[in-house]
Amino acid sequence: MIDKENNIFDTVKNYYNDYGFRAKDLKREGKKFIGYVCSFVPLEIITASGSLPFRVRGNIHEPITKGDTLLETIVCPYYRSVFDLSVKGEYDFLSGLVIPHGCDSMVRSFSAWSYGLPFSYFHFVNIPSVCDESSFEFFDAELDAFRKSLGKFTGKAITEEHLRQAIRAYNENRDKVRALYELRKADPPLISGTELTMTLTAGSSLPIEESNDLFDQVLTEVKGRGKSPLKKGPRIFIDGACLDNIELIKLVEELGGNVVADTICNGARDHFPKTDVGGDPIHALAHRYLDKINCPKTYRANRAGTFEGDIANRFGDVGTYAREFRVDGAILYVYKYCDPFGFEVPARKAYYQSLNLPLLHLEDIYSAGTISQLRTRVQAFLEMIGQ
Amino acid sequence: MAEEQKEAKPKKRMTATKAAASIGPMVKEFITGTLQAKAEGKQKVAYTFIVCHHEEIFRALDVIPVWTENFAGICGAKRDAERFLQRAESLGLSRSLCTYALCGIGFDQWREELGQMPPEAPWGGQVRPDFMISSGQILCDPRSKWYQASQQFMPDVPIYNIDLPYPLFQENRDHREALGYYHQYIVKQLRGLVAFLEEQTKKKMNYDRLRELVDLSDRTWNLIDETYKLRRAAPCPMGTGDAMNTMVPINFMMATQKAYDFFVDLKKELEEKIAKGEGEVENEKYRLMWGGGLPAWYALNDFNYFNSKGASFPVETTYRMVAPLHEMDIPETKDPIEHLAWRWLGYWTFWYDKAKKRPGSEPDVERLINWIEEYKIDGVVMHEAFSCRTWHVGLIWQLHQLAKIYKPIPVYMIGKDGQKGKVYRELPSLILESDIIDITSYSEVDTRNKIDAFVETLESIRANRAT
Amino acid sequence: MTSYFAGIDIGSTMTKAVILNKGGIASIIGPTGPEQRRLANKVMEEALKKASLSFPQITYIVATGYGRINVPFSDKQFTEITCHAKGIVHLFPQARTIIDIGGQDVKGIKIDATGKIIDFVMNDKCAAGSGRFIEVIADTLEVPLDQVGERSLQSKNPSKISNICTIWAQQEVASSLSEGVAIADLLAGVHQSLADRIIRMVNRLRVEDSVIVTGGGAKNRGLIKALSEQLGHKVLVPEDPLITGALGAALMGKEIVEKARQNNTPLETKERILEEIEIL
Amino acid sequence: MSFVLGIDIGSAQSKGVALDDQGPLGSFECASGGNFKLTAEKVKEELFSRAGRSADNISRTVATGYGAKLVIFADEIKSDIVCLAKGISSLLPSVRTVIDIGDLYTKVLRTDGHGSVHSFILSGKCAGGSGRILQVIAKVLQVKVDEIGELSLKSKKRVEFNTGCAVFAETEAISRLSQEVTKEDLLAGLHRALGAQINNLAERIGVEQDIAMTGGGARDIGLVQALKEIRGHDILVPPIPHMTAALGAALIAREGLKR
Ligand SMILES: Nc1ncnc2c1ncn2[C@@H]1O[C@H](COP(=O)(O)OP(=O)(O)O)[C@@H](O)[C@H]1O
Ligand SMILES: Nc1ncnc2c1ncn2[C@@H]1O[C@H](COP(=O)(O)OP(=O)(O)O)[C@@H](O)[C@H]1O
Ligand code: SF4
Ligand code: SF4
Ligand code: SF4
Repeated sequence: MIDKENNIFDTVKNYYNDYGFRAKDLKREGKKFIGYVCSFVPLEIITASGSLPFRVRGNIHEPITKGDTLLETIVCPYYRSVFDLSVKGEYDFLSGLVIPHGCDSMVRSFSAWSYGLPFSYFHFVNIPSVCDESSFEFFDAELDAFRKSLGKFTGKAITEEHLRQAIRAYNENRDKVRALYELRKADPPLISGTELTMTLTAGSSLPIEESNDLFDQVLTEVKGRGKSPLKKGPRIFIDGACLDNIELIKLVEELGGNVVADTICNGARDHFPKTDVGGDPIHALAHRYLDKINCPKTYRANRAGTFEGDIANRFGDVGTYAREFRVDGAILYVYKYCDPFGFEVPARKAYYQSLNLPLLHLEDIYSAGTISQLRTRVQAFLEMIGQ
Repeated sequence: MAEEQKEAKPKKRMTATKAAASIGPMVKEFITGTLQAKAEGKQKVAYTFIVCHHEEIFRALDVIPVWTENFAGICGAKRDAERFLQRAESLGLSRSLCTYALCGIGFDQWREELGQMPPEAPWGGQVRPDFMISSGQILCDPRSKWYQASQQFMPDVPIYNIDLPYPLFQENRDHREALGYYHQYIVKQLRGLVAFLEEQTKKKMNYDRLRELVDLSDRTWNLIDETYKLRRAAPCPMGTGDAMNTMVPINFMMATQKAYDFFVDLKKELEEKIAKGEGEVENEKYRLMWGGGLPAWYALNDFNYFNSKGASFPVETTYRMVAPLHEMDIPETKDPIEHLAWRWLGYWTFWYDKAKKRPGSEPDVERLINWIEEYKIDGVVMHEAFSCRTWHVGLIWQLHQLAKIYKPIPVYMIGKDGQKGKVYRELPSLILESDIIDITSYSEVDTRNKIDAFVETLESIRANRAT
Repeated sequence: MTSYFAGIDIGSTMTKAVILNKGGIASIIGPTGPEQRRLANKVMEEALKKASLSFPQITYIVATGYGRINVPFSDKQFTEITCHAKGIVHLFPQARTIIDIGGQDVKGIKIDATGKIIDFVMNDKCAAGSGRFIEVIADTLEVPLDQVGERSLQSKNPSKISNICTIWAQQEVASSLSEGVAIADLLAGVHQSLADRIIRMVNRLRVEDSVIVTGGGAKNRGLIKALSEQLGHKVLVPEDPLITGALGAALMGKEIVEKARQNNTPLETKERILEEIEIL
Repeated sequence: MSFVLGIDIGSAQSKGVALDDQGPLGSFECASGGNFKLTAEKVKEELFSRAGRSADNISRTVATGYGAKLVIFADEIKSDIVCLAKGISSLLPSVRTVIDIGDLYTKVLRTDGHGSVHSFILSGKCAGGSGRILQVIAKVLQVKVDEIGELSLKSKKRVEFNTGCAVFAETEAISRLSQEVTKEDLLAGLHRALGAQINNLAERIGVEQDIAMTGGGARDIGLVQALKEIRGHDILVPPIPHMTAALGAALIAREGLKR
């Protein structure tokens, strides 16, 4: 397990590079892992079922080959990579897979997943696109159906008590992530963006207790640091979707920028919102996942009646983080073919302008092959901020 | 990466049926109609999307729907979408996103900037709406993001976003278990829509009128189904090329007497043609199915090219947005809203039970298989439009499944007489790649080469079978 | 002591060097090849010769361009975007939009009233949207690169190039040529096609006057014509568009030195030795 | 005695095959150049003068390939897909999947061994995944295109190479060379990347054994080897792989004669 003698970041790196090795070990011990994509799958329910959630991820260094035989190339490149790795057998240790309605790429490929992969359990969680009262009723029912279906699969009914326990464990995890982010407020930040994203990614391959343990150790290690691993430089914010590899962040930091905050799916978007305790746990989960996760997928009506007011409501989290983490510039990183984020680019651009925050918009595919193209853009952007 | 540039204006397409030929003027009429209504200001005009199956609600409240996908399609068919697409691109929207939406947003931005219609706007242009009804359903992300993006340029125009989900097909899950809460949700969403429209129009919903309209479109659904089934005849009297016209009443005119009458006429026309043995193609050699994908609107002439090679298209999965109501088990209800919600769910889950019975199948595949048999299909043609995931992701997989079911696995079909028969079939397929309205993605030479090769393939299979 | 600043721009096609002192400019241009490191040495040597200076006299050296990391003796590297902007603003203080057309990259840069970059765009890696497109076609038509612009201006009836892919377009042009289409018409068509691609890209910046086109592509009058026609803006071109990146690099160096002197901070520079490098 | 002619006007190479009742009479190939009409004449003339026959006696000509429409003397034009299937079934009847690497296009087709096609796919309008890139790189390395196969097999340490744009492959190669990568390793990297791209295309219609490679690209043993490694089993290559479509065209011409 975690080797205390070593620097904890070696362990993190291991988990990151050999993603899933711990899950394979645990599987040998008889544990069941349920894979998932996107931030919308309630992990608490999976954990409460006695199985362990595992975030399946892509690999930008691996060319997409087999996946293309079953899935069109007009799908989100990140998602294609995840699919490709899966059909290549990378995640064969999983017992099941849960896919939510995060975007069209997910919905439309559900059949290809469920027929193309050897898992014995598949489940699709529908997520409302609007957030009114009836949406919550619906989502409660949908989550309840998920709970029942998973319970049937594991052969053990999921009780409210199980759910409460899981909610506690995940809230704890989110507190720790918050604490890690706090360490980025120093200038230069005490923890680099690369380290942080690697840690969070590692965490998403572990059972929640182990993830909590790992984050604790990272916290201790970093707090004990005399000095930052980074030099002072422009403080960069990453705004975007499913960014589960460190290459972009690493690139920014190599070129002298410091990544200090984000909205990415395996960053703040997913890890900041907590679940309310007390009350009906399913309802609390429905509330957390539908309302508290700020994803472009969910439509929130323009109550202000003006464009400026609307973007302030929709993207307010960006402004808050930008102030909190004293950001100098932002990178809006969107994948080609990503509809939910793609349509927001003009509005987000306008929002950054209203904050007076320089913005670099990158449209990318999920491949190591584009790094050299990104390099020039990122370097020029950092030079632009530094003018 | 490669792209092709704008081409000359398309030649007018020859249709096989009179009915299809009458569509052009009809569309023009209702586009100019929306402009006129706006000018008169008596009726409210609303941006909205097709395939939401609740136009009865608009019509009952005298709201005029402006189908934004339709307008984008017209720009595409006139080969005049590029300038609007470029405008959208210059706002920061990627070309990889739904080009209907890009065209619409580009147009809206331009119109709002000018305070009047952009120069030489197709058919007078798209009217500024009083409000917009988008639909965040399980169907298409762009439809819940598009109007939000347009609102940047007209923030005073309110949006009502309505969720219309349906349970996704899952092999080992009985969708019926979920129908209850889906239905409840949809009903509440539709009631929300009614409330929103009442507020906007300052009118009260007349539920008797609504019920009549729902009844009218129910009858139209059945009539369309009957009419389209006539295309099973050999030679096939009307092909997909024409159906890309006759989709207009199905998608833009439901709940009107005009749509109903249109299909009465079309049905008569088809019956006459069948009686005379007239086909879409003079000498029908191959029967193809348009097995998926929205058409390339600027290249509808490709259907005629297929025709010129003796290939007809008796059936298409695209835009056949109705299913026979009597084959669905829709619970009886007096409440038209409840009925709409059931009809919605019935439509989307129509193939679920059948699909469950065939190993390896899935609703979309099941529909292909059934229609291949019913319409005696020799080959499947699909179009992968790069910018729309909704209708174009999953096609390759469907063909894979189809190939599996049709080749190594014998297919058991229940014949008319109730006898089980074993069929082996090999079914060639062709995937065309371009876009719905972005002509830069299209190459006529390339497409026609592919069509040639495909028809030669059909020919060689037939020759082989003969020996 | 007089200060001299050098800028060196290793582009995908051309390598350029500029030496600067009190407004005086010495510049030199050579082709880029596999031996980038040696080339950097060579153009530097020649630029020094031209400026009648010895290497140690150079106060600061900045490298830019696609091969900027292959300049062993540079004190600092900046991207072409920063350097082109710097160079152009120096020459045209009124510049608001810059279009740099290089062999591999085309960039659009937006400048504010104070001369600062506020936004930029770059093309994706497809030769169809770059200067290379013209080179390939010129090669096929056997027209020297420095004549393509003039020749295309003679066209009255530009032909439509329907293929975008450079390779396919090359084939198309070859076929059209054999069918007797005039070279001028083909060239004009190719320029329109490239201009179209470039404009689609820079439109994202909301083009504003004054528009400056620079880089090797700016030497091509046919392309400039197509650009300004399609853009609907008047377009200005620097006298020597190839060297604006290198000039900007030298200016960046000058700024760095001045700032260091002001703040009394030490300057980090490399040893001024032109190494002998052997490659292949 | 009657002869038939199959003629394949590719964007790079033009090829012709003549058959008489007994079998092959001869073949000829030359660069296509810009003028396909003239080239087609030339192929015909040369082919027959070398075989010592008169071209006047041709009973039927079938043309195929990129420039097929410009073969004015052809009796029939057929797509290269069908010609390839026909050709391969006479050469290697066990083949079920043909991967043809031409100059501008890569084509993959599934056949039944009797010349019938089941399905096919063509690479897109970006020449990035076609045979042209081989020429481009050969030029940069200053070797003949015929040599790159052998060279690539000598590689000890394959580099990562990004295909992508066929034109910029040149720049990429140049910068690799300046990083002191050897020709051999560079070619091996190129072949691997191109092979993977081609394999992807093939997988989109499904691959069934046996597999054959044809077209100019199949003359490149480095590329063939790369594809073998990627697929993990053998790949057949007919003796003159780029003649396959022309042969198929000739066979189709002969069938047309019988009818
Ligand atoms: N004399 C000329 N006339 C026309 N075009 C030219 C001329 N010289 C260079 N070019 C164009 O400029 C491009 C190279 O520009 P350059 O700015 O040097 O690029 P890079 O910085 O990538 O080396 C060539 O691709 C060519 O299209
Ligand atoms: N010996 C060889 N090794 C590698 N590639 C070759 C060889 N000979 C030809 N080629 C490649 O094959 C292509 C031509 O193939 P061919 O099938 O004749 O194409 P087309 O029919 O489209 O002209 C050229 O692009 C060339 O790069
Ligand atoms: S990046 Fe966008 S398209 Fe891709 S999976 Fe996430 S939401 Fe979907
Ligand atoms: S279904 Fe496709 S074409 Fe229609 S709006 Fe959605 S993405 Fe666009
Ligand atoms: S389309 Fe042509 S020019 Fe563009 S990337 Fe592909 S090969 Fe290169």
